[in-house]
Amino acid sequence: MSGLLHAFTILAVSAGVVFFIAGTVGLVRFPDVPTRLHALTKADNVGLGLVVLGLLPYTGGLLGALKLVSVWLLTLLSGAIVTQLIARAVR
Amino acid sequence: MALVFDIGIVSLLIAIGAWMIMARDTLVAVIIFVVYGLLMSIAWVRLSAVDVALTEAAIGSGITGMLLLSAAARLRQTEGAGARPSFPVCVAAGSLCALISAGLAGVVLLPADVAPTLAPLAVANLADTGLENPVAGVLFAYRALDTLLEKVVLLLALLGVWSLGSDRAWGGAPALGAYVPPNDILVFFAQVLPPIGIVFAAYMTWTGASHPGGAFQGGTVLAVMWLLVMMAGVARAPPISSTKVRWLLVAGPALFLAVGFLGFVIAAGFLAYPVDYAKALIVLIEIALALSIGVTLALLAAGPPERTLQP
Amino acid sequence: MNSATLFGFCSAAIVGLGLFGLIVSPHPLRRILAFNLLGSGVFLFFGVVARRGAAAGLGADPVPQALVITGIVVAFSATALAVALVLRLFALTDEAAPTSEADPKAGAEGGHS
Amino acid sequence: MSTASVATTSSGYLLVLAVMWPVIGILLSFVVSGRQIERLAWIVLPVGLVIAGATLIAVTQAGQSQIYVVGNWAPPLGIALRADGISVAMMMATAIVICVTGVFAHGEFSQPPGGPEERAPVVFWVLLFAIWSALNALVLGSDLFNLYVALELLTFAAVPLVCLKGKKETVEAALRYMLFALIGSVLYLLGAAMIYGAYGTLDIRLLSERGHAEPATLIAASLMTIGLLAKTALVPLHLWLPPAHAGAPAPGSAMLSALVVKGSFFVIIRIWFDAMPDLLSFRAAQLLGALGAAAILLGSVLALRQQRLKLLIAYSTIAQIGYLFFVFPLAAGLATGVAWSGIAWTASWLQLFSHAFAKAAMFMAAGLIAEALGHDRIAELGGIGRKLPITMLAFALSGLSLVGVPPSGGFSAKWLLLLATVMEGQWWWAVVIVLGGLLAGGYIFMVLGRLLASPTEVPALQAPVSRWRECAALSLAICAVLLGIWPLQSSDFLFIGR
Amino acid sequence: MSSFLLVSAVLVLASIAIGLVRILYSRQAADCMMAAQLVGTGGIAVLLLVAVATETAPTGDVALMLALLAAFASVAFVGGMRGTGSKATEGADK
Repeated sequence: MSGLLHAFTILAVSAGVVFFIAGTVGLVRFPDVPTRLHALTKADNVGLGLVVLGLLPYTGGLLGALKLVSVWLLTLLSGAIVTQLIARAVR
Repeated sequence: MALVFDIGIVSLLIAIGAWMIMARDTLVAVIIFVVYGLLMSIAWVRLSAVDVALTEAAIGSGITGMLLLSAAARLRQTEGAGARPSFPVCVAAGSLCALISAGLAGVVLLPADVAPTLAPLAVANLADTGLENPVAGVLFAYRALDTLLEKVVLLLALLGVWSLGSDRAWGGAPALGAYVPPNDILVFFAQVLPPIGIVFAAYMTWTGASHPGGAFQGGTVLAVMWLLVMMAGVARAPPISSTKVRWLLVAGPALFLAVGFLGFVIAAGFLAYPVDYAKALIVLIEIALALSIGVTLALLAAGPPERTLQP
Repeated sequence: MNSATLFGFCSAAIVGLGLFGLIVSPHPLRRILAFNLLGSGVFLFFGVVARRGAAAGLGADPVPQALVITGIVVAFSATALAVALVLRLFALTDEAAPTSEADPKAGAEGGHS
Repeated sequence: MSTASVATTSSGYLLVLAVMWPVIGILLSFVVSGRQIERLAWIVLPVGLVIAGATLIAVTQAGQSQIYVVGNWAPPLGIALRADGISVAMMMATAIVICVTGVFAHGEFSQPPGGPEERAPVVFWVLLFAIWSALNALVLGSDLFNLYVALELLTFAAVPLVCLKGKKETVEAALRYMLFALIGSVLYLLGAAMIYGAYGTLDIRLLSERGHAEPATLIAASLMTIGLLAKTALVPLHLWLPPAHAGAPAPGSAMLSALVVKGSFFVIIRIWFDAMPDLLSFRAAQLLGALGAAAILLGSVLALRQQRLKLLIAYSTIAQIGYLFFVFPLAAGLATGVAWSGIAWTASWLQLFSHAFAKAAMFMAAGLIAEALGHDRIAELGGIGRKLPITMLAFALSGLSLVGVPPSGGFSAKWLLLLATVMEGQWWWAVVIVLGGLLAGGYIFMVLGRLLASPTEVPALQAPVSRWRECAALSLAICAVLLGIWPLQSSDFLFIGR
Repeated sequence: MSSFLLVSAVLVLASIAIGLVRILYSRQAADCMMAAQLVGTGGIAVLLLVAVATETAPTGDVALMLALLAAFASVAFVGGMRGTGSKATEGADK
């Protein structure tokens, strides 16, 4: 069981890290602000989600897990808002 | 591996700090400051100071960042005011600062054989305060006088900010958010986030007695939520002459002071707590302080009164 | 080299940077920014002291931590007051400039001496 | 760890009251409406004066320091307040200056009856309470971080006072003052962090037992001192002072010049004489003395060249602060019991108090003159002294004390300082003291000459000057003179607690 | 396990650093605001990874605080930019 959980964590976190790196690549390569915004926020939010998912077994209790999930949800919300705000400000 | 991580974060902090000082555009420098604050709270976690990490996240990058960002945006036109000193002056200043840094690094390298600490003493006395978070114990019991005086400092700073309004605007409201055209996304955000924030602030204040957190962090979250509501134009900034605002401002420090004087009667003296009720009293003080801190910080960030209100 | 020493060097560098910024920055807002950087370097130094004082089952000495929390709040109030001063200064400079419309309050304020 | 060594003494509660009583005034000021604040002041001021007097009596009668261990948590974990001889002397001088300033400000910062709350009166009275509380906390504090909070309280009370008039120049001066003060407190804090890292305590008493002269301690003490010098405006960190002190309203200038700069000076004394007495080497003491000497000469020469009365007085403050720093080379032997050090010690405190009274009186007199004339250009003061004899008398008496003409507190102070230089064999300070006196004579008599001149037409008064306010200024000037004829034996209490 | 998590944290940190360098070359303030967003999201991930890896005190609250306030700076930024746009109306009393 523990081995399975470990494998799950490694898989999820690695995938998360890959998304973060992808987001950065997008930031470096894309030509203008809106496209860079796309690359950044989407990839990073998925990355964070995967990291959170991978760390869930280590939170030690329901409350900790709940906190972790709400961290992700809050980041999603603020990410969406900020993307909209910046995109409008640039336009 | 942990050391590699620390080296990474330290070099990022230094690089960002240098970039902040060198950046041409003030607005950019301020945004970098926000980034710096975010990284700094990770550094505090690495130093096992979670209470400080929370404070840094809330005040250091959150509300200070907002304050400086709006100021930088308002001062965009004044950008070339004053010239950088000439190159030789910069070099001289640079060498002086490098010397100070080197001296400080030397002090870091010369630690005592056994680093002095008050941690055992703080933990040993914690039972008398009824608290489980030693940092809260220091803030609200051992060094309560500092905390109380610091509340007065906050109030004075607010009065100082208010005093910078014009004579005519005294008693009016800060202009924050008064001229914002409606923006549906911002309004949506300012309606969704504050309930979550208020719950979190209450949790922070409540949990502070036993876990990292407390009135400072909770109060700052409250302040940020209120500022968000004001900036989105959902609610107006209140006039500074409002009786409700004034009472909220002093409620925390006044309760703190009252409990302090009560200590003369029911405990061993000023700012001492009776052992049985210590925790209850401290939590009560923290709740009142969180409210007062929230209002004070928000009004500090909102700036001096600019709009005179029609009676 | 342990991580506390590493952060100690970091605080030394940041203090130097902050001081440098305070001396050479032309714009008052940048000086306030540099002051905040300097302050955070000093707080970090407290953090290093706290970390080295880890004992009694705590990861860090709680006393310097509490001092830093107090310090951060005081630094914020200082920043707020200084920013308000800068904004007021530039507002008054704008008023003094002949192009902008004059504000009637300017005359009313000379009463006290 | 020795935790049982300090305990609250019988009159210790007075120390808590001294710090917290003005705080109660601040909190109440926020919730009562404008007109009530001044009434509040009429309660806060006399009671505060009584508290200061009671503390003075308690300490002198006990013949030893009074201590209050806050919350019954003994240092190093907790904070103690401690009142020794110099603390109570400072407290008393502060109380007198603040109360007289309150009387003086009565006419200037009153709410008009019936109208809405006004900005300047509300802000002024709260700042007055805050300065008082901060100064009491500074002189009673015996914990380096507690002193930091008190220093910040003082800064936050002083800065808005500078720009209370709201003019552009005063806002500029306030901003400059603020930046200097902020750098000062950050450096101080850095030093405090180093001290805690080295000794695990911030309590001054414990530090004097544990501390030893080592490089890290010296760096820490130097950083703290540089920070505090910036707040005290010792040359070369004086640039902020003249515009700030000259720009504030007269009662504000009186408090800033008489009291606020002394607060940070007091902390310097605490560091070098109380916290780390072995650290004060001959070289360090000479360096501080040399900076003081430079301040005396530079400040006096610049004062001579001023065209505006308030600026002249502000530059004179820079010079007079310089004398205070002679305490380091001349009283350095205090801890080891060198007899002559005691003379210099008494002289320095005498200088501090007589300057506090004289400078407050002088700023008040200058404020009245500026109000009466509508300006304070020295060249156009001609003959105003004949219209305002009491104000002129206040100015003259305080001026004599600054110059050091007998009988006055300033004379006793400078005379004793000269005596100490001779006894210590450090004659070079004597040259500066005499030269500083001559220069002070120059700028004071320059102004007095203008005030007394009999021009063909005496300038008309722009505004009536209240007799009460003139008497307030005069009373402080008389205090400065009285210090000179006070028997010196009674100044033994300055040594209580050391 | 802990070293794997730490390696991941270092990688995320590195990607943040590269993103910051990219923004260094941009002159637009909006790009910098994106940097704040990048560090916000990435920083939270780093924080969670490191906390679990080194078994330090529960840091979920710090992550929550960062997540809660992450957008605040951007709001201030956008609000500030707009505020300057409508500067003309600012002097008028309401």
